[in-house]
Amino acid sequence: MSVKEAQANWEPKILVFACNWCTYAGADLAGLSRLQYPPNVRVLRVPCSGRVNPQFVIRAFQRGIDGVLVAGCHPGDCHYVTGNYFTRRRYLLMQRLLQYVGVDPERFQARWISGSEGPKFQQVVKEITEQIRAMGPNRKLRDAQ
Amino acid sequence: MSDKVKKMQEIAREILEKGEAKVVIGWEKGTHWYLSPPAFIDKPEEVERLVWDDFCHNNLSKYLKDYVNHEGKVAIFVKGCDSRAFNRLLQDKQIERDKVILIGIPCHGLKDQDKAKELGENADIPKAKKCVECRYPNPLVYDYFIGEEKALDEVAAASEARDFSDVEAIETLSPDEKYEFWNKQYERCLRCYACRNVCPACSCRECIFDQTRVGWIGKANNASENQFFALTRAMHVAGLCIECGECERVCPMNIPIMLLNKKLIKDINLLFGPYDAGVDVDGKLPLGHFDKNDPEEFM
Amino acid sequence: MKYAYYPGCSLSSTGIEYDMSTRKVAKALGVELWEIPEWNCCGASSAHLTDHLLALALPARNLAIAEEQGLDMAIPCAACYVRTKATEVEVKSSEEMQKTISEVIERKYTGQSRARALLDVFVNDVGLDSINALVHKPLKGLKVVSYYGCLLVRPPKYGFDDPEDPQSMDKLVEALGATPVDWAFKTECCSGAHAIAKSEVGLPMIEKILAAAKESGADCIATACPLCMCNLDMRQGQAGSKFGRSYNLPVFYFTELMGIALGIKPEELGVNKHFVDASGIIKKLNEAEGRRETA
Amino acid sequence: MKRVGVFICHCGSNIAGAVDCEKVAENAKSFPGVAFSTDYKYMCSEPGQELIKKAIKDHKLDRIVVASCSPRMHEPTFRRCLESGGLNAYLLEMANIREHCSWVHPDDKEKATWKATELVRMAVAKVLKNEPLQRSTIPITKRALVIGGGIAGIQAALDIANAGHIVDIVEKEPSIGGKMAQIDKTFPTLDCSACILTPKMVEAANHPNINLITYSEIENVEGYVGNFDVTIRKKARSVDMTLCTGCGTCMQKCPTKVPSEFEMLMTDRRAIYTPFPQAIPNKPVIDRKNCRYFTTGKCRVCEKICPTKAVDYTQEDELVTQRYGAIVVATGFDLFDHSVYGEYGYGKYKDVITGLHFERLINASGPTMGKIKRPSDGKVPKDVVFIKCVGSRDEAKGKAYCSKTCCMYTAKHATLVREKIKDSNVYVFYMDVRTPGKGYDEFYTRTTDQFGAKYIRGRVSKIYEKGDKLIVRGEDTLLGRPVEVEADMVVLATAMVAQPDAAKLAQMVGFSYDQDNFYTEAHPKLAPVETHTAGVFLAGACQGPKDIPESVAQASAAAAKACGLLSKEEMPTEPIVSCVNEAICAGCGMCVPVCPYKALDLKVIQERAHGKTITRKVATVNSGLCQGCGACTVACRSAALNLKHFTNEQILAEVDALCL
Repeated sequence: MSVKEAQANWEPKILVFACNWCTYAGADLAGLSRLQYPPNVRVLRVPCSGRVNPQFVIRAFQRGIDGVLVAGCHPGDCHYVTGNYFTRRRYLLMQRLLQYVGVDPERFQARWISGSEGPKFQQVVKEITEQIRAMGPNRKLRDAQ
Repeated sequence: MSDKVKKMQEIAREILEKGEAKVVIGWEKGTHWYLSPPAFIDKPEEVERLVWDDFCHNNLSKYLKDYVNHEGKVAIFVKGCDSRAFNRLLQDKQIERDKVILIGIPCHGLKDQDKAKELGENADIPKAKKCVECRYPNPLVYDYFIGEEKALDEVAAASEARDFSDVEAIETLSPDEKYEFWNKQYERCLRCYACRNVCPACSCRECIFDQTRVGWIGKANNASENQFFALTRAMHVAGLCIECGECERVCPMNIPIMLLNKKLIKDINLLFGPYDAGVDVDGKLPLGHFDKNDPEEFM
Repeated sequence: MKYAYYPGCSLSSTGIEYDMSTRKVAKALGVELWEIPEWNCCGASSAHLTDHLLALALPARNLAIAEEQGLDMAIPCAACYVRTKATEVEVKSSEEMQKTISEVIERKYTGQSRARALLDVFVNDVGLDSINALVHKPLKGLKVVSYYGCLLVRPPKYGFDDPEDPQSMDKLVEALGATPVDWAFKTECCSGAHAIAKSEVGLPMIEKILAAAKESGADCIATACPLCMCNLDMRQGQAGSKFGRSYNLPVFYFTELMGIALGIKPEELGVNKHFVDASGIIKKLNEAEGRRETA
Repeated sequence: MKRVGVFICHCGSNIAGAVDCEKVAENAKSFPGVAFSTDYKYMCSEPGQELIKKAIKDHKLDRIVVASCSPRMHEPTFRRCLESGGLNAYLLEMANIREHCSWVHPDDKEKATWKATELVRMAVAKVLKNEPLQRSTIPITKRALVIGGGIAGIQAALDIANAGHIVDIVEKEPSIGGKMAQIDKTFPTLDCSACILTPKMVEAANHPNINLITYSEIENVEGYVGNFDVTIRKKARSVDMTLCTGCGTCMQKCPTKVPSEFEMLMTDRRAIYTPFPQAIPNKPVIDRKNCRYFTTGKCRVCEKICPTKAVDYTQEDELVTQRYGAIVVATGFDLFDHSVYGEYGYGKYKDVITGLHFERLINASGPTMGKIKRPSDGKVPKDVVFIKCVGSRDEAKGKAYCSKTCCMYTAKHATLVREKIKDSNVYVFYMDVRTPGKGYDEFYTRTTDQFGAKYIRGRVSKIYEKGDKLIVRGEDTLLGRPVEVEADMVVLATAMVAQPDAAKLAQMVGFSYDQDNFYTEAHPKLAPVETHTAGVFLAGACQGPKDIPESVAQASAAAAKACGLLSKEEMPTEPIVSCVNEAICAGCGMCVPVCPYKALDLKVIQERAHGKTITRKVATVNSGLCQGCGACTVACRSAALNLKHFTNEQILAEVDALCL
């Protein structure tokens, strides 16, 4: 495959860190309701959004992910009572820090998606995929290949 | 010899003679006139090595970690920033308050070592950047105090308001410009970890950057791995950085590390309310608690 | 103590005695009032019924001038105060609004200069103790009901005092030596402009306030708003005759009562400009003082 | 060498319709560590599971990846399958290629197959780092604690006790009974509150399985489900319970009068007192803040007069620690303080009272012997105004929520006024009338139609005194005009709010509460009496405004949950918990405050370093308390904390595998 061809065939890869109790269930509901969305997202199941270490996010960018979404229960609904409040604090900072070093804001996002919000899951991943497709492959923070 | 230096030596001598502490950590004159490295004095007759001048930059509190398992007390001199560092380590339970004798010394603001080297001894050497921006020139905690209590107010009045203009300058760049700026900085990083070693907010026994077993970071010294290091280090000191600027001073490649730290400080203050690390020992850490009414941007 | 002084339109016409007494009293208390040069109308009700931005921009210009001088604004009129405060609060709460307004008025206003009610300035900045210390002629035996009107302490988020049961004017008249009388109509509506346009609505509202003041046993009413003054003083006869009653209740601006207590001549305060004759009260106060002096 | 088996399920055509399952199975063969890979029509079916078990044996597989539906669906099924195939259940990973793939990408088989392959690759990468985990069990202490001795607490205790378990009721007041004891009649039947409550109080007191611990508060709670160690502060009663016969002589002779809290301060009690005549236990306590002896050092009248010498001024607070298997929290509610409402007079008008005052006024054992007399001058009021939603549904000054019970008790009050004072007029200002519940709307209809209470839809803007009348001014929004009522008495239906110390108790026991300090149930629909903390259950109004029938129903539900727990000897624990690498842990303690379950703590360890024995602090995880959220692992900068089954290494491996 030529370089040009590789570029033409490029498909964005988006990693979703989803908490088991809300967002993962929301993604299941999207499936159950047959809500279609682009096949570019990969859901990585964690118990709680509070489990998502910012280092995982940077690692994903290093390894060539084009976009990362961290998603969990809405504030107040955390299965583990308070986990997502810590997620919120941590990623409010992380988001700003990533933008400060030049990562485009679309590349890293955080959302609250509950177990009943299948349509929201569909809509969010659709939006992110479209945004990232328009931007092209991510080169920032990336390992030299 | 200034009165302050005399007083310093006097207190140090007294402490050593009475056996209140086994060692006194202060500063002494180094190889060059613009260097005042740390001095570790354990004999009363050596107290004359101690100095206090425009170049006593080293934040001494971090050295206390080396004495945790020593018997007896350690005495150290603390400037405003050293005292915040002390509080920080106390907060992280890395040291014990009653094993340390603190000798507070209000700081008038130190001079820029690099400029000093460049301009020569007789020039008018500007203050170090961290000192221009310093808002805590006075030691926050001490057992002995050098100088007049009145000096506290005078020095405090001299401190200037917090300045984030350098951070703001970067914030206004486009994403690509920002990336280019930081990429250039971190391409140079040697990953010597001097910034980490000197940092009073870094108190881990084994840093994740040394954990090759888990493989948090690759061995390759390239911009990608270096930025993983830079961003992770910044997140790890978020809410803990006491703005002593030691990381930046010790960086052999002159990477503006404080620009990352200050960005986080700025955002913490903006998002979660005013907070200065190392001031209130019993207070909650910004990332150690939350408020149900924190800003909501993830809906 | 220095403030940018914003008299507003009423204080140069129907409420002139409010202006006269304010200036005299401020001088006596050592408060410097710097009248905002070329001040403009606060917009009153007309502006905020027309356009929200206009209503915010009008007072913003006055605030901007005060801010250039690094001064807070002292505002006697309750309506001017509320309009100006509204601007200050909105500018403070939204950077975007601050930008928009600064663009409209072509001056910079950042919310630094605060809108302050004159009553608030006297009670909380000058302080009751300092005022009390300067009282020459205590208003001994004078029973006063304090009438704050509907605007001065509302909405609650602007207020410097309790919105349902304000106390500052009561405490002030007490500091002047008078007896504050508690009543339930402190923040009742005086009917505003209804008394002019729809007297069948307005006059009963005025009448209720006057009746309650009379029933409380007060000798007079103290107020902090030129429109309230108009309704309670100028229309007292009209309201009374409509219901076949005569109240004869003098109404004072609180600044006038302060002036009298500080020993300033009533004429210099404009007390002789009232519709309901206040000379009886002045006379009684003088007599009482005469007795005290001879005793 | 690890040997992974990969099993791709077709789920009939559910997966196979959109994903080329054979190709995925084929692709998986090349992934590192994969020793066997196949596909099958229904992996969860009996033959499917047999296929897995056989492959484990034939191919010596030691880890399994099943690519099928959501793990939320069949993870337990396949874990059991692994166990019966001889593998540890936690050596399973699942790739969700149905809900997350075939069902959402039905039209692009190529891309769906690509995605399914990647999901399997992630699962393989993760499973290579899985460790076998062992479920352990914890013993269960067969004793329950009920906090709060109101109707909910009493009911819960009786139900648990009748099931054969020992129950302790801890009540902070000198008597059990709670708010229900103050109420006169109950809606919609108008039967007497005391007549239905007091027998239950007596039953609780006499029950061989129930211990009443009154005048006591919870001091500290440690431990976890099955094993809560609770420290209870028994406040000094100054009366020896074993000697006192409850004769009441002391209460007659005590010279100090104190406004009675039970009577809403409308009459006096003594400094040595029982809150009300039917109190249980019916033995007095000395209110030391007001007692003449304790304040001045002189008096001792009660001591002299007591025939059994039960009065003991030297008693001190006693702390006792007891272990419980389950806790039912039934701490009830408090009433909103209406003094924030300036328009209703900031609480300074004597004849503006609350509904609970009114209950005492109409109660035959109350301060007026059940005759409705207004507090200011004892006159019988003719015109009575009721205002509903005082503090409820008012975000500006009160609470955003509806207090649920006020519509009904106001209707009850209106009926009772009309019944007792024949020539009275009753006006009720309301926003809405909400009467869902058996017989409730019928009751309300009778109040208006039969008893002639006048309901006015609108808010009251002002109350002020005029002579001996209260002028109530408001708006009738149905007529669109102002109304003014000259009233003799105004009764405010004040909101039900959480107890002032509700948050403190929740923090102590370790469960969550909402912005109004009401306790949060684990799930609003499916777990309404559980908390997020295993072994702690909720009953009554501490969870949110409730009337008596609801509180009782919830109490029985909580009791059933507690009994379910106590009926077992031991319970299994989930092994997905955090663990500490003590060699790395610096003991900074940053993990401690982020744990919602108080599972983390610091402990001191000894070790040898440089030829000396030194001590240092390290974090420790209580695996009984840990629920496996992993928040601590992120708070730990040196990664000394790790979450089993979701380790840093596993997640990094997944990320890396995805990016290949």
